Amino acid sequence: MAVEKLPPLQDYLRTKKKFPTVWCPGCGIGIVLGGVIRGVARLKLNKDEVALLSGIGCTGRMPVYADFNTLHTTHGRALTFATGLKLARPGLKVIVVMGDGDALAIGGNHFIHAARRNLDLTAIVVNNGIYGMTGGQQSPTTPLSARAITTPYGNIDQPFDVCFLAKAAGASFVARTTTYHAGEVERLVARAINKKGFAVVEILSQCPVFYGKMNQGQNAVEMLRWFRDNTSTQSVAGKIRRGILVDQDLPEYLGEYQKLVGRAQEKKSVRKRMAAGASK
Amino acid sequence: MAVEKLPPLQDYLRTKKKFPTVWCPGCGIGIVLGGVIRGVARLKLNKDEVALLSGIGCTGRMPVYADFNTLHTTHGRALTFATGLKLARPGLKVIVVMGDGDALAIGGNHFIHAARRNLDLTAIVVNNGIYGMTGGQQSPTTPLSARAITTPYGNIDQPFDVCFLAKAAGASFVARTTTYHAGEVERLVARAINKKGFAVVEILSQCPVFYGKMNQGQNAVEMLRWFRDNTSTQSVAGKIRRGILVDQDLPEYLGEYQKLVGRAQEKKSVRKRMAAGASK
Amino acid sequence: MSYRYEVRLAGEGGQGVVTGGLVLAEAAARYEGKNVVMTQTYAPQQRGGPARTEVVISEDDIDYPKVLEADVLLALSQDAFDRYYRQMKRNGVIIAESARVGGEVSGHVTVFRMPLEEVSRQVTGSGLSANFVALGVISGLRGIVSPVALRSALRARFPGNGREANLKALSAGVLLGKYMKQGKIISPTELRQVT
Amino acid sequence: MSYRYEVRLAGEGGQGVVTGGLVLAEAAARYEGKNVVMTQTYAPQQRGGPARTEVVISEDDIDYPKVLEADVLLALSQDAFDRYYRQMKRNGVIIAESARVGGEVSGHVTVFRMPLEEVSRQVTGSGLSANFVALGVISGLRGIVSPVALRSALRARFPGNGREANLKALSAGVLLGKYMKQGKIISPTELRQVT
Amino acid sequence: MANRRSVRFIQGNEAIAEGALAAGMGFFAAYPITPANEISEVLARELPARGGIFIQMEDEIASLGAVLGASLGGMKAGTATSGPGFSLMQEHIGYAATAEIPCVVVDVQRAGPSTGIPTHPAQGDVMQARWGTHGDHPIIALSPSSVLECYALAVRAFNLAEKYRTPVVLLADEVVAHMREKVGEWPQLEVLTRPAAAVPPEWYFPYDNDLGDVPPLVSFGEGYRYHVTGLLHDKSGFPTQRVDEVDPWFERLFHKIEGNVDDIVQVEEEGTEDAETVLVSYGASARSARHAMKMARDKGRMVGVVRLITIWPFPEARVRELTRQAKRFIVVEMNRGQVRLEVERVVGGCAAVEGVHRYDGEMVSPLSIVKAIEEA
Amino acid sequence: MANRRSVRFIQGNEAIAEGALAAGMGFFAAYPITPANEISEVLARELPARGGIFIQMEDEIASLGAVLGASLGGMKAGTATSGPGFSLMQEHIGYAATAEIPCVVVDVQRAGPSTGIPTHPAQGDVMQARWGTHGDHPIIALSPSSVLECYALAVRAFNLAEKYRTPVVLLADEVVAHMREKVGEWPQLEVLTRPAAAVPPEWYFPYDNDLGDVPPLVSFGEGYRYHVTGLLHDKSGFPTQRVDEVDPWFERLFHKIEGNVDDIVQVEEEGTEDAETVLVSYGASARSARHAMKMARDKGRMVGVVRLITIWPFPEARVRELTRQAKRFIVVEMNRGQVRLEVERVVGGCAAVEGVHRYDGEMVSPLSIVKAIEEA
Amino acid sequence: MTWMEAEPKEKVTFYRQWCKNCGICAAFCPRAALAYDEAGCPFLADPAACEGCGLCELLCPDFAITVPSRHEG
Amino acid sequence: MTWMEAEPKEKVTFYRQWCKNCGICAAFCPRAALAYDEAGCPFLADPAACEGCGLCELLCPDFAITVPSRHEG
Ligand SMILES: Cc1ncc(C[n+]2csc(CCOP(=O)(O)OP(=O)(O)O)c2C)c(N)n1
Ligand SMILES: Cc1ncc(C[n+]2csc(CCOP(=O)(O)OP(=O)(O)O)c2C)c(N)n1
Ligand code: SF4
Ligand code: SF4
Ligand code: SF4
Ligand code: SF4
Ligand code: SF4
Ligand code: SF4
Ligand SMILES: [Mg+2]
Ligand SMILES: [Mg+2]
Repeated sequence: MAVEKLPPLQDYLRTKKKFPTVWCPGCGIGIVLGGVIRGVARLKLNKDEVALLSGIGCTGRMPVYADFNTLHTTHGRALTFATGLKLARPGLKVIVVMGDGDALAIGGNHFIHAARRNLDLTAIVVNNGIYGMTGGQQSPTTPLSARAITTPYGNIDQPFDVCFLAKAAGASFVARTTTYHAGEVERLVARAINKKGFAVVEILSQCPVFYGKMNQGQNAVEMLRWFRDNTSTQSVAGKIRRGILVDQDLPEYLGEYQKLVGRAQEKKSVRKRMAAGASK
Repeated sequence: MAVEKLPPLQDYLRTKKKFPTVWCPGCGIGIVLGGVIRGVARLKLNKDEVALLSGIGCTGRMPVYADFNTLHTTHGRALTFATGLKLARPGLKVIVVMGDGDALAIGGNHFIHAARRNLDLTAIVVNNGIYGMTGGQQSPTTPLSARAITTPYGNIDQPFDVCFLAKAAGASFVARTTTYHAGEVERLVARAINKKGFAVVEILSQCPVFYGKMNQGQNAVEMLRWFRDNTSTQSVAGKIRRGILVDQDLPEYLGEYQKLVGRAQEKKSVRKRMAAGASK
Repeated sequence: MSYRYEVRLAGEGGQGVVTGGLVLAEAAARYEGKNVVMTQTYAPQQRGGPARTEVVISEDDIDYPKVLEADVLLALSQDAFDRYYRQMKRNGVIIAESARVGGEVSGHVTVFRMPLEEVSRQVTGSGLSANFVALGVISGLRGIVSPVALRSALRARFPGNGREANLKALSAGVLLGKYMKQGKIISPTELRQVT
Repeated sequence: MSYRYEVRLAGEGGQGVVTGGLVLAEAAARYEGKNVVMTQTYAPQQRGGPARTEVVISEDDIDYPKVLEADVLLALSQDAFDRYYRQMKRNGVIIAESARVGGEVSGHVTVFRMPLEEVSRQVTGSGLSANFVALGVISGLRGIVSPVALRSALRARFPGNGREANLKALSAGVLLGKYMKQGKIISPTELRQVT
Repeated sequence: MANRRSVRFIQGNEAIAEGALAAGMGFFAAYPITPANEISEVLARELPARGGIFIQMEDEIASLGAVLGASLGGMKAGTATSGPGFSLMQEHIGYAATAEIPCVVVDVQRAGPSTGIPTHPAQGDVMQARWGTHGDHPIIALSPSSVLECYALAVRAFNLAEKYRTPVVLLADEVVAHMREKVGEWPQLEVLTRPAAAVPPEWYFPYDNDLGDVPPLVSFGEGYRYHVTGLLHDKSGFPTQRVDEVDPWFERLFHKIEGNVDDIVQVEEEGTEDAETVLVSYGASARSARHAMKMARDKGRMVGVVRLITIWPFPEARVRELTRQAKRFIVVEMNRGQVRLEVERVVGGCAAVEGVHRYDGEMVSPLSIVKAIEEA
Repeated sequence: MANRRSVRFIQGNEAIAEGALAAGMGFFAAYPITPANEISEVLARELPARGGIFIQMEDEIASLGAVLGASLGGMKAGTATSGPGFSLMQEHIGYAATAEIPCVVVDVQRAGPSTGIPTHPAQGDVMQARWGTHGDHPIIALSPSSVLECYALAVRAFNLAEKYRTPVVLLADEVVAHMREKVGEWPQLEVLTRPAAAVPPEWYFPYDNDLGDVPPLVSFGEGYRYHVTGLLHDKSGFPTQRVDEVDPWFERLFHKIEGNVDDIVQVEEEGTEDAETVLVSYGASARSARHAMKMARDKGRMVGVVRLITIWPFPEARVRELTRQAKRFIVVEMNRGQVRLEVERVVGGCAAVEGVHRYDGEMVSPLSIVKAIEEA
Repeated sequence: MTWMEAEPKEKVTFYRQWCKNCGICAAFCPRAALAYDEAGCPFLADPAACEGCGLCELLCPDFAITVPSRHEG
Repeated sequence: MTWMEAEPKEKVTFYRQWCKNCGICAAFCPRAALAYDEAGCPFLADPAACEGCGLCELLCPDFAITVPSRHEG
């Protein structure tokens, strides 16, 4: 890739108000925020035409820092707000950032339905395998036998494969990367924003303070190394696949809705014409 | 298959109280009820060790008629009650019947999480592609461009593939059949009950009164013919696959929980012994 | 307060008590300028459970929208009859489908047991228009709403199929009602002639 | 009502004000048989936001569990100092980390600005035990809780690593507090000797 | 003939849908439930034909979520449900109140508790409309009594929602929703629209507490780029825990409703001028009450009716005023005594407070009210 | 030394968890939320070690659903949450009340509305605990004021849930939940267990209205094979719309709570014997009130405190009784006046009712109460 | 006559009270052995043709048909 | 000094106020060009080694590092 110059990042941040961030030292969410902002910058989008939504969680605190139209919704429901917003304002690029618990525990239903409906939204799942905000409970992506505050004897719940689930639910675009691959984050987010239809980017991220500490006491650097060494853009046994996993062209909801409006209005005018004819 | 004799069906029905059923003439739900009961009968289960749960909907009315431990829960949440019941009473065979809206619209999250958790439950989705109970609105399985009360211009939402979704979410056993294939219903339900782990049987069913009427005015017989002619146990282009689609051995939740209890108790006794040692 | 006319149509799902009520109510409201309130009670059953429609007609404002004591009860099922035959005005009239309703009522209520479905079958070839036969009877017998208004309302409700059959059933009912008003008892053969 | 001793420990997440409060409270509760209530206030920040712990100690029942007017304020950050320096009892004492807290206070409150982290670093090699240095100072200076009780409580809280360092920091603090009580001002070099 | 053609005989639910359209609602998201379905049925047909958005969501939580998103996007937005769905919407109702996002929630009340009797009426959600979500928050709730009023209050609900940047609950009941009455051309009603911001983006604060009761809400995407959250927030919308920022916000939040009760509260009275006994009622039950009043007056009893059109904020002042003259209040409602609690509180011992309550899925009969009146 | 070892310095949340264990809770399902998390933390560790079940569910709706399933399976079962989750649980609370399934819901109240300030205290869910779900239903709610009482009321909550086959809400607040106090060995408290059916399956009716207030609940799987639903039901549990079946059920449902207020309602009083001013309070705020009372008494004011241990059903009789002697009631609570509404209603003009309220995430200070007392 | 006691010796028995006249049974009988009476209820019009396959029982949504040979006792 | 104005002519610029000393930047610099000062903040210890790859900027969770050559203006 040719090195392309990006606008200065501070243009996209609410630098005067809300920094430094609330996140713990070494937390991956800040890297994701950087990636999202670079993705937007790379596309040269006007800040006014971008909306950044989130649910509740450490990840949910992201919108505060970004100088877009920002909406911090309720836990798990960001995609429902996004659906209404996008339908009401088709011109907005609507990006939704969610934690793994937010997107897949309490918000799992909205996630699969948004994928099914295939409205043109960009969903970013910051998957740190844990509930950061509430202090380190298991999430639906916590690996088997990992420790969390609520799995002191090791986790026995099978984790979701977020990307496979998104695919099965009908998403148009599904990709995975990690915070170590920050450049990929930027590129995939840009691709996802440009994709017409529901696009999911899962980003494996580090929560050194809870997940790392409770699991072999890993710090941020060690966790990033793990991402580096245990993922691959190829299908390699024992490694987690990164990259674009689904990219298909399916009827996008807004487009379909526009057609439906056309049908409805035609029907109505036919009805009117018939009524007019009848009253002659 | 050798023809095996079943006990008289009335043994399993609350014949004295609640018949005839509330369902419309020709509705497929009664066929499914028959299949479920024959499945149980085929396994010679004691009625006391069977619990039949449902959510809300026409399908949700099924438990009233069956002489088991029966529980008509809230809309979409039957699997959550089932989870508690099964964990509290591992000896019960817990069967959960749900409509397509019940299981996959409002209940979609519980559905994927139950699959992920892989607790030993039998989930039966009566998929008639419509909300029967509330008068014919679209459901998450209504086919594209089909009519429903809330899709007067044709449905534009992609439908879920229930079985694929169940698979992606982690179910141990996934099968599909139709009300026309009533014998299959019986056999698949029996297989699902016997499967250790979360087992899903999707049964395509007819709602002649709403779905049929609004879509080419099909009656029950025509809809059953459609099931006969448009499904196959083989992968055939243009036909819906029937039969067992997933049958895999994954760690079952109750078994894993028992092991966890073992670990916890061991840890506790170690802690006690250490404490005892320390106080010497 | 001017007179408050209360009609209750009761039967089972599929017998058309709601459509019947609707036509009666629209006739009074749209074609005779009366105040009308119509309510209906649903059963959990999708089809075949008890169904009930109530129509209150008055020149004045209508407050309470339900029937207190019916002037007319149409009972298309035994269950409907048993439930409601007591809640009648003095000199109220019960019209019951003779093929389905039995039992005796004493007191100040007149009960007409009539083969409404049979009449419908005879005039239209199907029993499905029994509800409109009954509406006709009510109109002919009690004159709450004129046959003309009923016909207009029916036409407006059924732009396409069903219109002619239902109109026939309605007319048959009107005639029947008028006969009955004159105290005549109608034999099946007469019935055939009437219609 | 017997005397109600109110201590407020304030700083930022990660500075150990909660652990400090816990050891102080447990020392009083478990090792000196006092009534103690401890509360803490959380910030939204996962780490690094304002953190506050309040410990109320009394021989009597404690009703209101929070500090009304502190006898002692430990301020480990400027923000903590600015927020709370007004809410002090007459003759209250503020112990402030001199590396982080500036500003003047007039009135009946004594402010000790002390290099708690520096002391911690000197005795333990790391600044992380500044909270226990402060506890020691509080004990030495005001005698609310005895050093013995503090030590026992600290031992109970830290079965494994960290115990020794924290104990050292505590002792250093106690000594410091006693000196200060005698009105001595301690120079950096003296500090080093003390510890 | 033209007149006859414009006369229709329609259900309350249809009137609500038409009222919402007349109010300029451009977005409706809902999840099916008896007895609210006809609202969706009409809107699924009519909204697309007008270029508006109808969407059936995966559940009630999602429905209200989508409504709030659309409202922030600048559309007037609403949803409709019944008890079980209303329970599920509670979290988002609190969010709407906190983030001050206009929206209308129609709750067609059915017999409860729980699944209850889905096809039978009740007025059991009155207190829930006030208190269903966690934490203190203001709310507006209106209750229609006729088909015409279903239309008019739907319009009013949207007007109040926009005017006060607040969720408004249209508390209908199964009787009114399914009842058919004759309606002619709809009356021409005033329709309020969201005011534009008077200031450029740099000066705009979505929660400015110094700008009067209701700072204007600018839609997302119009160049103002602010933040919205359900956390307690400062005037910019950013989270805060500072008491000096939270307190003024709370004060304005409640004041915008409580300080405008004269604008928001509506009651209708009949016979209260000289009434010794005042029947307090609303929705379908008010029809029973009025019927009973007429019967009782025929018998020479001095009875009046106060019909609450606005239920929340409670028409406290007017009820209190009536205690000067009335000796008895009888609250008539299809529940076990919910508004009655408010009447008891407000009357404060100055008059007897009784109730005629029914909550088994049937309407209160005028006869039982007359009986209560006569029992004194 | 042995004594010292048995003395612990623990949080209210930990005490709640230990109380639940002592009460015999075998099943706990929850979804994480601040400030209730420590309850799960303790139970995730302790329940498996005792062979019980701890499960983290996908959300709060699922948590209470699982609790109800487990309860029908014969286990004492509970969950814990805070405002946002409590809002989501409302549908299932109504289901539990209707199907009469024992369960305990701990709501550790935090500053609202909406997401509010998650780490700060409030008592803003008091009315929600009573009215949060749709339709009329009875409920029990208890409010602890100390760490010891967290334990004791957790035990009592399970006892009442089982005894009355009802959901019980343990309404804690962030102060009490996170506050640490010294506790010794826990007191030995009576633990009630579910009575067995006295009759064979053929004679068993899970909702028998003629068997006294509370027909016994037999667990699923014990050979009784009955039906449970959230629809209104007959004595067998089958759905019904018949008024003659629904009415007796409603009567029993409410009577089992209202007819047993003597057993259910608990208040604690101090200084009320001679009080002219009575402070009414509960939970953490009651500590402020008691502190203020002592201060005011020191100044010679005749002040007493009624602390509501049971909030719902409201201790109506006792408050009314106190109006004989007290001239003023001051309700002290961390909300905008919720219990105060009840006090106003019950006092009915017989005394002045005022309030000291705070709802910005901070406790009510004793000083502001003293000020209110002195302002008279 | 209670359920399932009807016509015990027939190849196929019908419980008319529960039949809703949906038309399924006869439509799918592989031997065309069933027909409907005036009331819309099925009867075994051609007993000889019936092979006792049980499909009519399985497909009846209303438990109104039993093929006794397929059941115990 | 406001954000991003710091040391404009350097290959890599640091905004110390936002740095949380997490240790990521130096750990992953491919040329080992970074080191930490006493306070735990990074500095360009070996300016010659730095190839301006921008990884440190991308990986810093706290926007405390900028590699100016990668940005416009
Ligand atoms: C309805 C509701 N339930 C629970 C919570 C508490 N809560 C806040 S964030 C969170 C989960 C955070 O985990 P995740 O979504 O993975 O985000 P992270 O903090 O890890 O970025 C929970 C359970 C809430 N705010 N609302
Ligand atoms: C919380 C809640 N929302 C909505 C409803 C209304 N409702 C009852 S059944 C149903 C859907 C029925 O469709 P499905 O699950 O497909 O079952 P079917 O009737 O088709 O068998 C709905 C929306 C409800 N009872 N509760
Ligand atoms: S708790 Fe974990 S996820 Fe949350 S900010 Fe800290 S490191 Fe990041
Ligand atoms: S409405 Fe449809 S699904 Fe429901 S009973 Fe009738 S046919 Fe069956
Ligand atoms: S058993 Fe088979 S062959 Fe005989 S009638 Fe039934 S379907 Fe026909
Ligand atoms: S299938 Fe059953 S219900 Fe249908 S016609 Fe045949 S016997 Fe009757
Ligand atoms: S730009 Fe690259 S080489 Fe230079 S310091 Fe940063 S990571 Fe190292
Ligand atoms: S990565 Fe950023 S926050 Fe971490 S040490 Fe380097 S500059 Fe500081
Ligand atoms: Mg997470
Ligand atoms: Mg369905």
